[in-house]
Amino acid sequence: MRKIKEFINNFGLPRIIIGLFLLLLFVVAPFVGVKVSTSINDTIVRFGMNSVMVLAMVPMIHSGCGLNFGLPLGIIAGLLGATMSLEAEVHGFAGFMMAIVFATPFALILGWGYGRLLNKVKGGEMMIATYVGFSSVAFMCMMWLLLPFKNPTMVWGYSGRGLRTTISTEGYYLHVLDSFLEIKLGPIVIPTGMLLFFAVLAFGMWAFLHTKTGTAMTAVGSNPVFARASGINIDNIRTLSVIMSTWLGAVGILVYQQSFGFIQLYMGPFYMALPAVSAILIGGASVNKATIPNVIIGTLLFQGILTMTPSVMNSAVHTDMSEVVRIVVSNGMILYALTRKTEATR
Amino acid sequence: MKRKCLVVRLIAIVLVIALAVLMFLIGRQHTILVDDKTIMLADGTEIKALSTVEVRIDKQEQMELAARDRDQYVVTGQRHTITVAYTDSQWDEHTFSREFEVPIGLDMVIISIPTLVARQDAPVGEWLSEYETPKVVVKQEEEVVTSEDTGLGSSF
Amino acid sequence: MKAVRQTFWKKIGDFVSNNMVPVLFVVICAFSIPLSGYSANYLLSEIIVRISRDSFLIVSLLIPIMAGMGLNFGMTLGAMAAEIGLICISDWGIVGIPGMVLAAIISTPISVLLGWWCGKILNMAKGREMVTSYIIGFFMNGIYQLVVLYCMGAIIPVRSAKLVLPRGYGIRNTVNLSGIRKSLDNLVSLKIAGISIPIATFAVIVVLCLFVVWFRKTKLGQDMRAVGQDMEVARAAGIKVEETRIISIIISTVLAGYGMIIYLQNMGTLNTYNSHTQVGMFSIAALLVGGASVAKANIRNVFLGVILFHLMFIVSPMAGKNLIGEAQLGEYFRVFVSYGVITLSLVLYEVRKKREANREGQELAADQKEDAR
Amino acid sequence: MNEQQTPLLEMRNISKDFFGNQVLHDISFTLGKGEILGLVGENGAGKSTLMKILFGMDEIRETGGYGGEVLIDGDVVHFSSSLDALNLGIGMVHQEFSLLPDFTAAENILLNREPVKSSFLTNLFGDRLDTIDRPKLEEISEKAIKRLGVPLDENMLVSQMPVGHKQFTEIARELSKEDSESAGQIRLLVLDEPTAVLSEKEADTLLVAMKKLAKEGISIIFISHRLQEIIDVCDQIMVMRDGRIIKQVPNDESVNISEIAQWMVGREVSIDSGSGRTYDYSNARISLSIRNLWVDMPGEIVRDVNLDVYRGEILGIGGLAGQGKLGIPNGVMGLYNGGGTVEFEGKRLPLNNPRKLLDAGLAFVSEDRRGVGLLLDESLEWNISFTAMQVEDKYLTRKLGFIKWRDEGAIKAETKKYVDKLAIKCTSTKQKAKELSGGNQQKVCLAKAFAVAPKLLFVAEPTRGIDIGAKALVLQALKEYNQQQGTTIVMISSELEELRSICDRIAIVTDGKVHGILPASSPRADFGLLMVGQGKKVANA
Repeated sequence: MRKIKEFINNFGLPRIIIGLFLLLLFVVAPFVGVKVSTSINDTIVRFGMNSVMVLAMVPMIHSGCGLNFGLPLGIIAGLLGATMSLEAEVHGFAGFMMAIVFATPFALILGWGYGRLLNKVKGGEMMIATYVGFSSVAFMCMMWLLLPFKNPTMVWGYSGRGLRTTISTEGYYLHVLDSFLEIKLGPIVIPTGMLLFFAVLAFGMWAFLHTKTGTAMTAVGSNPVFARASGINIDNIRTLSVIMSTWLGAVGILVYQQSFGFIQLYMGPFYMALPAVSAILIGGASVNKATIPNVIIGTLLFQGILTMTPSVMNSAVHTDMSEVVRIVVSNGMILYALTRKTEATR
Repeated sequence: MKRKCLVVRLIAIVLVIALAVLMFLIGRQHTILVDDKTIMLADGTEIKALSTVEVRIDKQEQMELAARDRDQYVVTGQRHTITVAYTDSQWDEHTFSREFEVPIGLDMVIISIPTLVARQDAPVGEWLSEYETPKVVVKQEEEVVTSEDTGLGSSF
Repeated sequence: MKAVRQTFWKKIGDFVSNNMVPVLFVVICAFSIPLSGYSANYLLSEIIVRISRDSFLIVSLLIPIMAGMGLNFGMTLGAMAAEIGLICISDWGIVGIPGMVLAAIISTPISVLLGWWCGKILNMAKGREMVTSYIIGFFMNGIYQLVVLYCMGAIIPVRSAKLVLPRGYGIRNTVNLSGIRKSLDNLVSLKIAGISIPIATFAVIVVLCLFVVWFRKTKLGQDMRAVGQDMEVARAAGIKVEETRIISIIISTVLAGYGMIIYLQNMGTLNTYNSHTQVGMFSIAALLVGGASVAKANIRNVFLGVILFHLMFIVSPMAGKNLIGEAQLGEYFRVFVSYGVITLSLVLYEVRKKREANREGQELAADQKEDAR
Repeated sequence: MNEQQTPLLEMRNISKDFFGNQVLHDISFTLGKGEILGLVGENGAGKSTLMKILFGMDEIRETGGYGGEVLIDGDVVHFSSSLDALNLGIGMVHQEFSLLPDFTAAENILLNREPVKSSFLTNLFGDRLDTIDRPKLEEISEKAIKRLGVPLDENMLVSQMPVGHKQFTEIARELSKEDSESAGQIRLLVLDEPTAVLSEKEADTLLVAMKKLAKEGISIIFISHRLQEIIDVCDQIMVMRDGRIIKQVPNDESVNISEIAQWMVGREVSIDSGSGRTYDYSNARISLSIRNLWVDMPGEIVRDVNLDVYRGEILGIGGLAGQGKLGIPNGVMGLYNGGGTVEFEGKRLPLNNPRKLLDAGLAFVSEDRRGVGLLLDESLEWNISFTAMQVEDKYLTRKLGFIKWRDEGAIKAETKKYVDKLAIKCTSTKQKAKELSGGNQQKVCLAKAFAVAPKLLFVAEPTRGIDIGAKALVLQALKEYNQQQGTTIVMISSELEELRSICDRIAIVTDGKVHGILPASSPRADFGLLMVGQGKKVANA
């Protein structure tokens, strides 16, 4: 009995509820006529699409900057890379790599500035990160109108200037990762390339955390005063973590686009941070601790719920309550993390 | 002290509820249809429509109804006055007013002017009755937009 | 003479750095008003409308700031309560002032309950109240949707076909509030030089402001100010810190609800699923534009904020159009500025807090220098 | 002062232990009406525990109550909370200010006891919607200030006050309590080091105010380390040490400062001071030289420290709490903001940059184990290896030629070594630091410092909060480390005996400055004098 209690305490009640809920959905699914194979397939694809953005949470959590509500900034770097790659008319896998190459300098510069800002506001990072994200999205809205892009697939047809709100990646790098080494198991299609890509990045992150600098980053997040007393330049480590988060955010959105098929500009990136934040929290991370397994489990659970609820609910009660479930689950999880006593000491 | 506090609070709650009820009554909007049609009463008597009649509720605009006409007033509150001016078969002009209360809970009532004219002193129930709108089934799906709005283009 | 001039410039410098946000806005407005080409008369009447529409909502933010809980992003909770009240009166067909009063009465217990819950949660997240209240707003939006989109018409009876979605349950995207539209604004209204002034609405706002001023002088107000400055000292003096903080959030939520009713009676339509999400952001931005900070705000900030923020909001699309032929640009610009202002204020607040903390060290260093001489 | 039949306060045979640790032994004394009792003693002598008993603090009851009796006006009293003490007219002014910066003096004096008038909403929403009666508020606080007889403007904001006025506000608050319904006439005031933060002039004003209050019949217990003040103002002097009353004498001409200081620190008891250490200062070379150091550390302000440390010695830094001894290592190592010059082995080192100091071969074991010393949520391996890894690139292997990869094997081996050497009790080297006991955590901190193999090691309060067995082990480890590695050690401790048992020289810090340095073998009384700011002797051996 005590063991159960301990387990619940360690794992967190909300996580268990969410896990059981997902399990229930999978059990109920066949009875209400939902094809489980399609659901699993969808879950895997959505996992691949979102996992890199969830991974982007890890460095900042490790360095004690809290949850990266400013993910839209990274996404903007990614969008700049994507549009520039399209403008350069590079197609296929090369186009995708080109987008990453173009996005990288923006991610580095924006991340550096963002990191410097967060160093000035230690203790109030999360609120400011949220609004840095929002204002940068709004600022880029103006830029999308003004930047001199010429590629007719991207530019509004009637006025000849300003980018469209959604741009198709078809003919450029649509599914370049998804279809790489694609495996078909009956009804299930596994986007091997995309999963591999995530695996490479996740391995990179794991490896980084095992280096000297990575160790320092974890220590900064665990106890900044200790790290400072051990001669670590906290500000530099934090800035580095923010740059890493921003770059991963940029790559994350590119992975998302190649699978989703569209580049969403303007207000598109606005609320992208919240799902990623709640996914890693569902996976068992806290405001200052996160691991790669947290990323994988969290993304699977969260995306699983997102794919399963609409289909099961629709078939079972003929109502699509998935939106409500999404909002309550994701924000409830964030609230839970923010109000945990042990985590509030930082 | 404690007790006084409790009493005051109870009174306050009662007052607020009373205010709510009052607001419910005086703020209730009703549609009153005024109808000038030949009507068959339950007891079998037939009351003929008036060829022309002038009606007015409260201080709203006067309306002239010909036989088989029907028109509507939108009023607020329960208690109203109806003023009817008609010409009888002797070509004499008559004007009379009646105060009445719309029964609580009804959205739309219909007043049969001929009945009212014929039986000016009859209880309200004889010439005023509930009117139910015929249900027109028009299925037209509406997309619900629940996305968290970003404040773009709002007219705040 | 030179010294006098120097102190004069220093004073100006201090003023600007202490009031960075309002000064910035004055500059933006000064540039874009002529660009927009609007007449003074038009701008004046628009501003009056907006003061009457928004001030009540913004004033509701003052009390949590007083209690040291920062900007109450959870004010959307009150807005949701008000919307539920308004849906009810629209369904029952209660119109005019009685309708507004009834909606307010219905919203009150809901607001109190939500505010209490919100305050409880914020007490569990001391030190990061703002981001928590911000997420609470989102979370509650989900519950609100559950109630309004799935329960209303199904579990909670709604009679009016005009409100319910064709599928038989759930409220439509927009609710027409024609019954109470401008009923307070037009109750007593005055027309001066073609500009109509909603006297009754202003009267309500003045009463609220007087209430806030009076409230500061009550025991509860004094306790809130104490808790806002130092929770531990207040606790040591025997003040119930947690209770006081919860009450401040409850009051804010209830007032936000009333503010929302006034706001919507002016607008005339309710965007069932969007109205509340907007008001939080706009109210907070306006208050900050008025020169308030996370820790300090007063009634003057409210009115200055409404005027400056909305001037910018009104003129920027037109200014954008006239400047580069793109009205859309101006619209994005004003969104950018709203978010930018909040960001800037939050950053300034944190930086100042840090600077305060370092002041003691600077004083010590100064002592040393003097000793060395 | 004047003869009283029944004394206002009498304490009879008070004793108190915290879980077997006896902190008060058989304390008995009386205090008459209008008398000022000066209470003197080192930190940990039991003064504050005694005051807590007198004030009926929850802490005392929660730890098993106390033995003996407290009598007020000759009647035995049992306080079930500090409110009871308040009702009997006992007020206490704590060392730390408990004031709100944006409130006026009057608002602070009557915090949560504001006079109110009921308003139109009172009955509806309860008492808290009473309005505050400002004129009355000012009147009451003015009255309290007048009684104190100090120039304090009741409408001044606390944030704009000089520190002395803040202290007056605190005292006025206690005095004003008799005007509210809940408290009785104030009769006994306990002032815990009220002058510690005051300038001389402010302190004088306060002493005058105290005398004035005493004349009005209020008894005062005055705790201070400034012995001159005690002599100036008190009727009786009581000296405590190790939970006992060492001396209780009426304050007359015969008492002088050095006598009191001697009572405070006690007579020569043990001879193990210096414990056979022979450091030859004739050929000693300066290792670390500190000049004009100031440090901004909350509660431990360092104003102007000049200090030389010789290579290979163990230097002790002692002094009373809050005088600045802890600020020195924290400032030198860059943990708190500071200024001045620090030279190590002839090279000048920058301040506020821990890395540069670590690189130069300095290390620091912080007094704040949980806050600074440990990564509570990480394993022992991490805690012990981290600093060495970051500063000296230890426990790393190279991957691909340029990636510095953590060498888990080396880390584990090193951790194991220290676990054995220092006898750290743990389930495994992977155990989290927060799960260890205080003594073992301290050993981990030492191991962390040893792992970087420093040339000079600062150790602050290494034995604070750990049991006796662990204490001896820790001190032994330090001594051995010094002997075997030749590492210079600077140890900061509030326990003089501890310093005397392992150090070569001991520097005493008072009021943010090094007041004097003596060989560890000097008599205790000499240190006692230095601690209370008397006697000045700088011995560089």
